[in-house]
Amino acid sequence: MAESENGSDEVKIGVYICHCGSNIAGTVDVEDLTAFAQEQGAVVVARNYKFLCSEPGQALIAKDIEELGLNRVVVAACSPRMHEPTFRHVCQSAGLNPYQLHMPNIREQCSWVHKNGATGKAKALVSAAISRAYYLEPLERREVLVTPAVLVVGGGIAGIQAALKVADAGHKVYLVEREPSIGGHMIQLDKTFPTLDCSACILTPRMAAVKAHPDIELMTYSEVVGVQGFVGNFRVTIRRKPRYVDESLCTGCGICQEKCPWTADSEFDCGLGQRKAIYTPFPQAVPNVPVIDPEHCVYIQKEGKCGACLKFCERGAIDFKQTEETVEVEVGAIIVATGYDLMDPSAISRLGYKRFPNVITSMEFERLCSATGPTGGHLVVNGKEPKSVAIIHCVGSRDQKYHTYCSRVCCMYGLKFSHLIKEKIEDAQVYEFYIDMRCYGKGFEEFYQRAASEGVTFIRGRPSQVTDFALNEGEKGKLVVTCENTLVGAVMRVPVDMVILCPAMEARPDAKEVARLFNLSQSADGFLLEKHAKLEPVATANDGIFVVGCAQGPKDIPDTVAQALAGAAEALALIDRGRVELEAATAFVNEAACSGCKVCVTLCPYSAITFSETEKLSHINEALCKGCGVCVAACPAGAIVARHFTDQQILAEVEALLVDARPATAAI
Amino acid sequence: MSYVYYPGCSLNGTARECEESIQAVMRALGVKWTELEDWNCCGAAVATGVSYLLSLALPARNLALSERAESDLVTGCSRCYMNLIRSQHYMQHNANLKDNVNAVLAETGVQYSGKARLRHLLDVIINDVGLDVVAERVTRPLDGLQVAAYYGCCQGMWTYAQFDSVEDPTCFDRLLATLGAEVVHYPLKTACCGGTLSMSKREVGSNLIGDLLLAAVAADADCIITACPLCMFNLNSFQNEAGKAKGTKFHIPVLFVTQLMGLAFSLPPKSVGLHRNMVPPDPLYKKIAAGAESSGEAVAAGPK
Amino acid sequence: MAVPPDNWEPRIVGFLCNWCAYQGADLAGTSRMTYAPNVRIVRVMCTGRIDPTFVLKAFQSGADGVIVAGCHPGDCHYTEGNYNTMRRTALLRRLLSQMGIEPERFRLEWVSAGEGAKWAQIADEMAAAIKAKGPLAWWENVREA
Amino acid sequence: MNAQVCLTPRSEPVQVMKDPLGNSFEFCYQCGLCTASCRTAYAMKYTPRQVMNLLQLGCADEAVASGSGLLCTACYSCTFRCPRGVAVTDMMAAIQRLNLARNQAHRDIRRFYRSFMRTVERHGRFHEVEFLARYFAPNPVLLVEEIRLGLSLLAKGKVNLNPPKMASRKAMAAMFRKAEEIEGRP
Repeated sequence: MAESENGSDEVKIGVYICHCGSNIAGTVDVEDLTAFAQEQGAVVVARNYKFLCSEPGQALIAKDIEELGLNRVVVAACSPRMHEPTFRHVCQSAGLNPYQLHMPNIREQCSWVHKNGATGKAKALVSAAISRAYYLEPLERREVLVTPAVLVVGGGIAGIQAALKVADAGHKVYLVEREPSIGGHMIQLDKTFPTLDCSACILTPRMAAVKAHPDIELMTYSEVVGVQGFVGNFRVTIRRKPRYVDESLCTGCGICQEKCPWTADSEFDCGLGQRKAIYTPFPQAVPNVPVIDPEHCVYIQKEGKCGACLKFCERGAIDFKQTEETVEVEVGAIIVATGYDLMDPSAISRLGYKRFPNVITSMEFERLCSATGPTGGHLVVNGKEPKSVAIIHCVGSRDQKYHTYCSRVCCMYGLKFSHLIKEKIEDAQVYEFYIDMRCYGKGFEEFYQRAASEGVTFIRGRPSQVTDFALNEGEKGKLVVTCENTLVGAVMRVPVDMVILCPAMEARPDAKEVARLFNLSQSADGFLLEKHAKLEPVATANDGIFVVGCAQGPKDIPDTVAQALAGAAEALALIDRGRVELEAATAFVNEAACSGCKVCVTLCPYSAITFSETEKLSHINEALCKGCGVCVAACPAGAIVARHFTDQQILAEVEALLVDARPATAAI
Repeated sequence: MSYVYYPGCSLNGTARECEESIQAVMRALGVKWTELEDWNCCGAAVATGVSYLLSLALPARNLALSERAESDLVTGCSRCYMNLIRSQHYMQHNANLKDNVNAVLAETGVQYSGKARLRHLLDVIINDVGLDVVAERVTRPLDGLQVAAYYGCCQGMWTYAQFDSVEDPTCFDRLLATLGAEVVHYPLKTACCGGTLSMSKREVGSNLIGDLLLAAVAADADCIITACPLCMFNLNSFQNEAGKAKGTKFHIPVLFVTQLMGLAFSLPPKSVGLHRNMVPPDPLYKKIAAGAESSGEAVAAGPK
Repeated sequence: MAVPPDNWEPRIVGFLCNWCAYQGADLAGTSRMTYAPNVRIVRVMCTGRIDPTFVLKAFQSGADGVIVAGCHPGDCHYTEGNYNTMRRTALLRRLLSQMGIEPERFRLEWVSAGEGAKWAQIADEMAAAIKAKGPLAWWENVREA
Repeated sequence: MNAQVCLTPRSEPVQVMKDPLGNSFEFCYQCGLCTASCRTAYAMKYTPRQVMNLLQLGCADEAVASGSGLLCTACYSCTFRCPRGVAVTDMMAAIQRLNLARNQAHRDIRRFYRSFMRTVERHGRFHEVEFLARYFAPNPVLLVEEIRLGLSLLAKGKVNLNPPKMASRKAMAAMFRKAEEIEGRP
């Protein structure tokens, strides 16, 4: 190979091939690969080692850099998304610019996915990496200050816990919640498994703490509509919907709700109860300030008719002139805790939801059980106390027609329901229709035993239908659940008074918009994707943005809280460091070649390119550039250069990737 | 829209009343079609028990013929429809299978390409002709007639998947309501009638048929309406056996959907084959006449 | 067309964006899905970075097929880089056909970070399709045309 | 314990059970939704779920011999509802096919299938009279059971005495032969 760019110092490449135990070496012939690498031009040394990411492995590379004067390093190992930071650090510590490293991926994209032909492919990948490495250039990373504030999106248990923890560390937190009150799904629950704590009793103190915390700015009835900037320096736009109630004047006395003559179904009670057109969703709402629902408020609908709330509010807090507001805040980190939804089981019509009034969802059951619920905690359906109840697990979960995954909480809350029913109606028969009882957590198996000892009947089988067709007198006037009792191998018909469905927890319908807004990925099931399933459970592909709680996947309260606190720790680590390194792989304009056509200016999604009318040249603001390279590919003059992804580097990589191809025909 | 009509074997024999009523009603609705030339048996419920390949090739031959005719292939038999669409579906998803089927078809000089468009009779009536046109043609609304709409199983699972909900189809209800009939809540509307088990495993078949009849009686239905000739045959022919299985006696008329449409269109009962029904539908005539009378009075009283 | 030797295996170059498709390919690995080893991946930050000359260079260097894979429309990490790719691809396709490179040899695909199985399927399909076509011999196609 | 139900897991050739679309019994997690959706399962020796399990265990012979497949009406409820996408109906058909091919079913039932297919092979279409003649001839007891139904059908003009006239009926037999040649029964 020829001399390097500046012609002064010779290119010296070191190639390191990782066995990754048997993960790579079991499929790829690492000795053969090493010999192959050794033969390539400019390669000074090629070695293989059992675990390059281990301390001795790292030392091996560092030693070679120092002793052999390597100025390029190729590490053929796992995905660069895994260990690029590790080996960049090795280079840096040995005095080599970290951008002089290239990592061909011979594990995730080679040894793990191919049975035959892995060695041949690895050779191509290594050859390409060597060629690319030849043209690599040192880059300088810049540092910027981090804004010491955190945005938490979503005010359920995850958002509340994360906000409190960050604020307790003395940092500013903006907590944004779409609904009129924080509390999320957890505040709707009656009891929590397996300890049977009253959900509201353990949550409301936390909600009050959020309200009282001097470092938390709570914005309910608000939504994030825009996110700009980058890790450490996000600028977030929040839309605040009009409450028509002045938060600073309202004392939460409740007279408006008492006097309002208009009602609507209560969302909080899953439509089982009613609320007024001016309402707080539930008595312990935080903030304890009502909102006016414009769809049901006659004053708004019919321009000025009614106005009962206006008349009775002594503080004059009702303000129909309020309009939507937009506020902007600056934060260094963002914690996304947007939660989940329960699947609507009417999609599985054979289970009778919405066809029979005594088929209800688990959340509806929670509200029926709750002392603050529509029946004051009395278990009544169709005006009667049910004497027999069927609890159907896995509704829409573990079913490839709906959701392939297990929702993780239904087994346990199903058991909790059994216990609660037995507690309220002593002689009630309770049937749990399950496929597998998954009681894996602390105290879970013990709770299972307890329910069994209370006389709950367990039937292993997925019911095919809930019907009102009676085959005999005993079934008349009942709902009949049919299933195969798979342990007996016989079809069973179980007549009951009430059926509780345990619907899948699913990603919210707007999860896609949330992903787009925060520039996150979704996994195949629709939930937001974490950076690494095991080691980066709350970080995301977008630095500085963390996802916690059920927005990432179904989980119970303890797991949600653990994630929330992990998210807080991540955010705090970022903020407390105070500085963040920026991507060095940005683009710049080679002014001599720029023709001033301005194509790049309109293409840049970050408005990082400006055009100087005086010079007739484009300029790239490197603080704003994120290195996507769209302008580079579009520039008709080839005047823009993408650092670390230059044309020269990529073309060299492509050519060497096909090192084993028959020589390109000279026919043309 | 041009159609070729595939009657299927049973409509030539045991389900002759279905065929007569289909032809009469479609004529009344102004639908023109020609019979698929040289059609063959789809394999019914039997071919799968003998040869997997034949169970796909037999229906595929009819699909291939319809491709040659460049028309939508319409069938009024649910089992035929199911076999046809199953064959189409499998060949679409497995090229190797399609090659094998075509190798078999080559023996009769046709090839299946994948272009065939298969339609169910109900789909044509509801979505092509339209319920508004059906409503216009109704001259004797079936006021006061309580009917159990029996969708049947293979229809529920395959047919309705094409133009209605699989688990909770409603197209039948809508059509019958258009005729003025009152559709009762019939919880077994998509339960299987047992198919050929009524012949090959009598005690099981009778039990299944018994449940269906029991549910219709419990729902106070005057008759059961079906769109499948095999269901029609089973529910009509084995009421005695079903009664024995359930410890009761059944005598409930079971009509093919186009027979009931014929009544609402004031077509002569014979023209829609009602004289051939194993359970004579006479009680229905009285009920319809009574309904017409009372509504006639209301009309007469109206303008004054 | 030249008859390929019995052991001939197509060489396919895949240009994958860092945020979706590359992660999807990684996921296929972590999930230990097995697929044809013919696709060799070049990582770019965004498919929007892919200059048509990269694709031409790949064919010129002996590739029998090229896949470009990025985030699904609307999901681009850089907002709309993949839309640029889409537009550019339309032109590129025309250019390729003029050069006698059959359309099956170039594919544009959307693979999200969660779609490991989809990536494996695409790689398999592409390998099978190119195997069926045989080695690229564009010069022959051009002459015939 | 009855020796018949002492099963030994072994890997029998179950390739024939595999669904052509790849939705095979391996995916089954034994939830029983197929059985619960099946109207004839109550009469089967092994319910559809148990059949899937037998196939998983490599005890296909037991599933085939049980005759459970003969009770499947091919209503497809199980297949459509299966949360794992298993083509249960096709697998029930496969054990039905094997059962008939191995002559394990009652001879009347075997004759029922054979008579039907033979009639279709000869005429291209079903012909009731010929079918009934083939089906009833060897066992007149059956005929006695069905005579009442037969007569009333006849009276209502619902039995077509003339054989169907299908133009390419000769080619149908060739089709049957070709199918057998390709798949090699069963």
